[in-house]
Amino acid sequence: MIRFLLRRTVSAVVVLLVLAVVLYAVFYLAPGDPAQLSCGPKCSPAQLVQIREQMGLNDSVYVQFWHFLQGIVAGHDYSTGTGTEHCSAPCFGRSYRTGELVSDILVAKLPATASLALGAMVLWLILGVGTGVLSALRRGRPTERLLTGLTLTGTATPVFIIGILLLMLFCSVLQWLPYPTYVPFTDDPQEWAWNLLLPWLALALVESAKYARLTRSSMLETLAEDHIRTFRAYGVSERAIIGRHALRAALTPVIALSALDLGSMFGGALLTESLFNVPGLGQKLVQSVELKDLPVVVGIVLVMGFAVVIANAAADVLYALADRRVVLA
Amino acid sequence: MTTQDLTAVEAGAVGNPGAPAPGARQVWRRLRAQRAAVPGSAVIALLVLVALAAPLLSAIEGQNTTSYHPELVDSASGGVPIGSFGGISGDHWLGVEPGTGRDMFSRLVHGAQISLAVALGATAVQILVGVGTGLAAGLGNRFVDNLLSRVTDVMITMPALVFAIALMAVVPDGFPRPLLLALIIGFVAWGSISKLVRAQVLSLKSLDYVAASRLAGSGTWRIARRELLPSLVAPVITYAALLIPANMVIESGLSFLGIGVKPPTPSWGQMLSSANTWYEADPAYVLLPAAMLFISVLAFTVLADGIRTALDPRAASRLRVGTGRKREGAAS
Amino acid sequence: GPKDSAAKDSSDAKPAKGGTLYVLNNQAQEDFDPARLYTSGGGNVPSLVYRTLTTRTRANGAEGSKVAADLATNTGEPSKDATVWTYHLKDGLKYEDGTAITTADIKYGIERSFAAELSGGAPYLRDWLVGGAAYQGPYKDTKGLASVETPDAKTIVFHLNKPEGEFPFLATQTSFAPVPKAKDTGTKYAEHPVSSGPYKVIKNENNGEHLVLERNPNWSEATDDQRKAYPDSIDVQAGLDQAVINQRLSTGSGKDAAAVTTDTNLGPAELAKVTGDKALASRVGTGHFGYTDYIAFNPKVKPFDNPKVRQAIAYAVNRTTVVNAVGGSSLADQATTYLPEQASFGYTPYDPFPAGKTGDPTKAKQVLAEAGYPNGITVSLTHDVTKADEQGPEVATAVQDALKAAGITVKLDGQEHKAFGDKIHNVSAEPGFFLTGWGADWPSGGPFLGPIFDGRQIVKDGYNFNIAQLDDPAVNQEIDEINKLTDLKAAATRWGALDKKIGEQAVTVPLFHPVYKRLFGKDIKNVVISDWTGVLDISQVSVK
Amino acid sequence: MSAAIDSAVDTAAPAGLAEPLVEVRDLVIDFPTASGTVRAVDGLSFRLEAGGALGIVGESGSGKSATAYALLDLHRGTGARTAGTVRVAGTDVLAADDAELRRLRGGRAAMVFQDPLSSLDPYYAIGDQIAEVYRVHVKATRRAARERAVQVLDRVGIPDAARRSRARPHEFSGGMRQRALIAMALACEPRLLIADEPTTALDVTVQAQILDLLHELRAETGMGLLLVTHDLGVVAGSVDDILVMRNGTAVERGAVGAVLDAPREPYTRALLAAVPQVDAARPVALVKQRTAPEAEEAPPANEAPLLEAVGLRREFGKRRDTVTAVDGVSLTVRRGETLGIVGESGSGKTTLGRMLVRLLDPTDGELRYDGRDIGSLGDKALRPLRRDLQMVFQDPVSSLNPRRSIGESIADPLRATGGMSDKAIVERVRELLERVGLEPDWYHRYPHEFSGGQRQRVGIARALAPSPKLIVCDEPVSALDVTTQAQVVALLGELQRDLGLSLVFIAHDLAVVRQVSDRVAVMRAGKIVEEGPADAVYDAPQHAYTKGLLAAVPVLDPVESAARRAGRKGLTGV
Ligand SMILES: Nc1ncnc2c1ncn2[C@@H]1O[C@H](COP(=O)(O)OP(=O)(O)OP(=O)(O)O)[C@@H](O)[C@H]1O
Ligand SMILES: Nc1ncnc2c1ncn2[C@@H]1O[C@H](COP(=O)(O)OP(=O)(O)OP(=O)(O)O)[C@@H](O)[C@H]1O
Ligand SMILES: [Mg+2]
Ligand SMILES: [Mg+2]
Repeated sequence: MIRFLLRRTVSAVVVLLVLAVVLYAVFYLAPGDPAQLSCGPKCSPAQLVQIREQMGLNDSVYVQFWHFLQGIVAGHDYSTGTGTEHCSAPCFGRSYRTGELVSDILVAKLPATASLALGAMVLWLILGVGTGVLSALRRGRPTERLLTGLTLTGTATPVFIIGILLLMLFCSVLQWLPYPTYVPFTDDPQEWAWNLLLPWLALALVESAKYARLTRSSMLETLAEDHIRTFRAYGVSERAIIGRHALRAALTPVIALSALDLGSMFGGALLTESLFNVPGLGQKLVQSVELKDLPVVVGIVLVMGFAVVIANAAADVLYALADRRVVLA
Repeated sequence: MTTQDLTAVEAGAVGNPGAPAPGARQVWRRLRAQRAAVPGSAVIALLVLVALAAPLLSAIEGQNTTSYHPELVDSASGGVPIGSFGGISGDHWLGVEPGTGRDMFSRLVHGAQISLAVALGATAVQILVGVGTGLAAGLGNRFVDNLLSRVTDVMITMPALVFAIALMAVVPDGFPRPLLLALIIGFVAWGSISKLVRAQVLSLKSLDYVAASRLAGSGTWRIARRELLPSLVAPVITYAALLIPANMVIESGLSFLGIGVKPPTPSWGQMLSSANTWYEADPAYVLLPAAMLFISVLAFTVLADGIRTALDPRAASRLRVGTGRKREGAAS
Repeated sequence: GPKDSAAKDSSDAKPAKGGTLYVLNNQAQEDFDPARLYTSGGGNVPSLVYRTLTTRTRANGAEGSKVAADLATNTGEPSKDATVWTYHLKDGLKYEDGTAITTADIKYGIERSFAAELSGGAPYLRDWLVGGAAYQGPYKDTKGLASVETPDAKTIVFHLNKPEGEFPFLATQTSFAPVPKAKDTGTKYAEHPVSSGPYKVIKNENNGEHLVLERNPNWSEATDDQRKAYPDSIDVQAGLDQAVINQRLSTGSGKDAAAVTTDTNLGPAELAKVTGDKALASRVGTGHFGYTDYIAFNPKVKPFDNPKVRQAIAYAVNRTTVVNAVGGSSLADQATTYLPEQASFGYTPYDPFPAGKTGDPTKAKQVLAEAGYPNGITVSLTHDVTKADEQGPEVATAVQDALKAAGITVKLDGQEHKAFGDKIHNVSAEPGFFLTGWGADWPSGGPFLGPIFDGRQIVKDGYNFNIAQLDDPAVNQEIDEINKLTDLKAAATRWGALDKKIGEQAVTVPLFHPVYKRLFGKDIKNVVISDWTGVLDISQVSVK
Repeated sequence: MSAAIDSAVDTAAPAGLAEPLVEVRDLVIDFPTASGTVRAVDGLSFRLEAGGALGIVGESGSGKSATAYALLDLHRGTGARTAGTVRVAGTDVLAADDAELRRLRGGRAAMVFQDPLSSLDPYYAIGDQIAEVYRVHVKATRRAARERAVQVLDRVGIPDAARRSRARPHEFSGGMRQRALIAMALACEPRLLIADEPTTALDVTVQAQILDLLHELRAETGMGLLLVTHDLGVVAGSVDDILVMRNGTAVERGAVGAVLDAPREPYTRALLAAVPQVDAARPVALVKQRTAPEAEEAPPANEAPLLEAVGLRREFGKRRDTVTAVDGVSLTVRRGETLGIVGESGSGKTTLGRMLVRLLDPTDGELRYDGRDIGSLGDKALRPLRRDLQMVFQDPVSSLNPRRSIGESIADPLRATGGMSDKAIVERVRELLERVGLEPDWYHRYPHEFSGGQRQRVGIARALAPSPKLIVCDEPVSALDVTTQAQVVALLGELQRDLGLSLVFIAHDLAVVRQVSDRVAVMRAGKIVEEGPADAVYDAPQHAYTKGLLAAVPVLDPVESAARRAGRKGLTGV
């Protein structure tokens, strides 16, 4: 286990480093002058020179990249003019445009993204596993065909279409819900949930289809296995077989997959965030890419990469915990 | 199975490598036997036809995608189309776009071109890159395998949309957009197919017939070509069939975020993104591209599902009691 | 002239003190440091916290485009040639902590705006003050800027390197706000700036995404005749989607009844709804901010070096489709002049290439033939890819469609927002034919025509705004002459004449002036919309 | 202990004592498939008296399992169609409703399946699984059920049952798993135990233990036994009556001694004849034929061996997880001789075989071919040698590429060496096909069009194609049924005689190895424990392990079988 974690850590660091290099290279190649971004449009050439100096843009790419890595590992001190400000260890630098510390941006945007991802996951697990079990139970009957059709439709619908339709239905036609605005949990838990309901639903409807199919197919697979035959041959009822044996087997991949999905949801729900105006990492990323705000982009993508790498490891651990036969390697 | 393979398994693409290959005719027969695959294919055929004949269809209607019709919209009210359901009329079969008054029918049928071309192009790139790297990783030595697997991990790890957005921002503007989209989507989303191919290669590699081929004196390349590639066709096709609708969704997602094809080229995602605020004032503007996209993606998904079932040897023999002898551990 | 700014109160009741005003915004107040703020006239929210030497007059319409004294006793005392400007502070001016405001603090605030750490503010001080170009700010250069003198705590004198009759306009910007040196925390100052205005900052979360302001007890109405400060507190929530803002304002339930927005227009889709609803329509404020969107040419690029080609395009443009592309006639007025249609800018109506409301392709074809292109031409139009942008794809395609009828085939060259800006403002990369727009930093012809058409302002190695790269000695000289005038009315007339003169050269094709249509909540009283900002002034609003 | 079991069991006895435990009349089972209906069982009738033991034997696909499943109507709900009457312990199985059927299943009649690993739920502790089944039939608390589970596990000989009952199936060895399944069957004291090939997946020694256990339990509890197997040796010592099946019908039935001694039907006779006998010396025919042409020039003992391994080792895995599959094996293969290698599952036979043809790199040790060290040659350097060393694989399914015609597969080695025209290659392949007893025109057929035995012939033809000097046969017949097995063994002998090949013949089946080998090596845990001329090893084994192995081999004679069982008691009782 320790060895596994160690190896995972090393490979995670490698993956993240590769990611950082790639992003850095990509954006270094991109047209646009960060100093200009920082200074604003009506900036004089003399001022630009000063700002370039201040931002360290006169160093070579390698030096800049090295400083960037140093910041992540050891933190960085910035001059505030009147003194210095310490940006503690995982320091991704500061936004070219607003001068904010990227870490502050990340901390500020994470709650919204986390709220979106976690809530959606709960919902999609309930919906997905429920549908999957039901359609496995009712296999061969009209219910199953209906559910299969529904999940197929779910997988085929882009999240922004579901999103727009939900908005149309609940906010415009029925007017049951306000047009969603993110309210932090700490401000008002009820409003938080109420406003996130639609984005959760949109994500959950799309994702749950995948889970329903996974649950159903792994249940059916399990039901065709020899050990199920054993329990049938010993008079165990079909309900108990499905509830105890088939579901148990089906949950393993479901749990592992949801860990993965949760990971990529951390910043991956770009469309949902921008459609429902959830001020999370994804939305910030899209904005920052447009503005070529390199430190923010790299910061967010690294955090996302980190989340996914953690999720990958978590999925493997969960898998191994759920299924003792799996050896971690 | 590790979690890495989950997606492939979930996609149902991991078949039994030792199983006999169903012939093309057999697959077609099995495909036809499926309830949804036939209408799915029909819709796709129709879609392809519409895409190919888009200029002709617009010409029949007597409109084009770019002409503004200021007289058909109410300028003082934000440019909402005059008339019911988005201004449907004999001249404009599906109404006009708010603000500009451009013809919706023309834009929708031309949008099909983009959707299809990008999705298919991207899939081709994904297959090429994915199969290439997957084979290399599966057959290469430890170092090659480790390197490629790490790279693949990164590719799988990062949500495709994020990567695509970042890349789109960097490419010079002169590049033809649909081609660029196909390339970028192709290059960011080949990870899973590569993993699938690698896993397949690894499991095929342990089969006795590959050992036999080695004994026959075949080199790595010969083994890859003769023994492995033919067995990879079925899972790769199955997976590719799933990739097409996924790519369609990515393309529309990029266009939705405003970084897809450039105006005035019409694309469904782009139309949806402009229509996003119009759902109260002009629902038709939202519903038409949404419906087109939805139906196309659904049709491809249904077909992919059908192909998967048709190619899956397990599906052919669902009722099995589990007989026959095999010595436990014989294959260890 | 502009149609009347519809600034009617939603009720007749007298405004009263108390309550909380909610501001629902799209853009966060990311720059809140007075040194980094660029906004014309000091901005809506910042001017509640920062008082400046002068400020804009808080009045409806054209009256609101004048300068008024703020911290200073008057709008400034110029020397004869307008190169030295002297200000005296009013009595009894205090910060939120009760300490007195001195001219040294104003000087320090100005010096801060030169620091590289606090970049982002307007460039005028740097250009105008003697020694400004070389000054590096108080953190690097503690000696200070000699051209700003403070002979005593109540007097401040500015020495300019050229005559600037419009200095009082400049003095409205937040770089003229006092910053007590002892309280300066550099880049962190924006988190808690020391207020000199009617409100102090209680909360500044996520870099201006959520601001809470409360009444500053040390501000006195007696020293400030511009700000009304009716509400007890102001809560600014930013980062909201524009559709959300409009929907919340139109529903107006709960706290939203006392809400306004300072940055979000009604979108076209929402307008369609509002026009059909009387009650809602009465809660829409219409404003005009001095802004012009136009087609720009780089006459160094073929075939735009040929004035006839530019003229043909001017004839061919269909301003109706262009206006529709940005939301229709309620959100934009067709423009044929470069200067906005407001007296303060010196608006003088003219149309050198009359083509009616929908363009004149026949005339355009004819001019094009005269230019030597009887069979039409193919050109490429550069624009911003950001959707629903005034320089965005919608406008570009409208232009493309209109020019087609005149035999001009337009290829669209969409650029990412940032790349677009970088490209058009770079002399060596500047495309020949593109969309752009300009808004003045204060309502006068000077900042409208100067940066754009002054040949000496062509920047070769930085951001260039003289896009037409026009370097006409006659124009340059006239600009200098007008800048010397301290009689702003006289200046305005001459700016108008200059505009017409430049317009005839067809280096731009004006398209439209945007119009602001903004909803406000049911409980909002005392709505004031000036022609300076075009938006409802939250320093005047009452919620009781 | 039996008192406790009694009290727990459902004692509703059928009214008439005369009623048999199992009565099957005119059983017909059809499987509808895509390519038409398969009739697996066709009008089968038989009965089994209470406490009796019936063996059902027959070759693969004869309908044995289908019949066994019908006794508990496990076909219900799978789409298979059953007709006829099946009465088990007083229940009309095919007509019973679901609830009644559930009471029968596991309660009065329990089943033990072939593959012990996949027959248990991998996610739950074994004790819990047994307890679960127990609670379906007996009203008991969770705790009582767990105690019962421990009790039956103890009964089937799981050491430290209380602790081991908390283990999951993968922590058990194959034999223990099979014991656990039998324990599950015992939990509710059924009156009938149906065992479908309960030992096929196990090694001979473990097989003997399981069969002994079943025997004991029968004697102790008086339950009836229905034993389904393809192995005549297994039935010989375990049942009273025997039913021989073929194509879904009964070919012959009777007392086990009678049928095995004097089979009436030709099919039964053929079946019996094909069974290799471990205690019979190598069939004279085979020996003679092979040695005859070479007798004069009999290889001198000091002639340099064709292949020689010295201290061959192979490890798998890294660091702590290292498995030493082959642990210092030294052996020689002379020209024209057959070396048999026997050993139980996991003893390292395959690993050794693959190293001999250099499909695997040895971790350590030397391998000399024709005096030349080939143990450390790289892939490229090996290529010219490849044609001399060939292999026939165990699994006829996975050893042929399903996507290539068999002709192409056989032609592979010929093409790889190059230098032959296409026409010559095809000609040679046709020749080879004929040589191994297949139609030359089947060149273009695909593997799935062949039976197991035919595929194995294709595999042999492929190995022969490059005219090798040595062929390693890794369990070439263990996937085949006895009749086919005999044919393939005969073919190999014939080829060796004709072509003067050297063979290394690997198998776990002692009898088969004896039939073909000149010399035999016995492997255990990666080492060779005993080696020598075949007859010497079999008739006078020196090593205790070899002795145990030989004692565990089932024999066809019921009397002899009983004697051996008694003998084993002494051997394993330690
Ligand atoms: N689910 C099924 N679908 C179609 N055919 C089947 C099915 N199960 C069994 N069969 C066919 O029925 C016949 C009898 O099968 P059965 O499993 O009873 O054979 P068996 O005697 O047990 O063979 P083995 O020794 O290989 O276990 C075979 O031809 C088999 O192919
Ligand atoms: N590729 C491998 N990786 C790890 N362990 C292996 C590998 N191949 C074989 N082993 C292990 O080596 C040991 C010997 O395996 P091998 O296959 O040689 O046995 P065998 O005697 O052929 O058994 P069987 O009769 O079951 O075929 C076993 O414990 C097996 O688990
Ligand atoms: Mg069977
Ligand atoms: Mg083996």
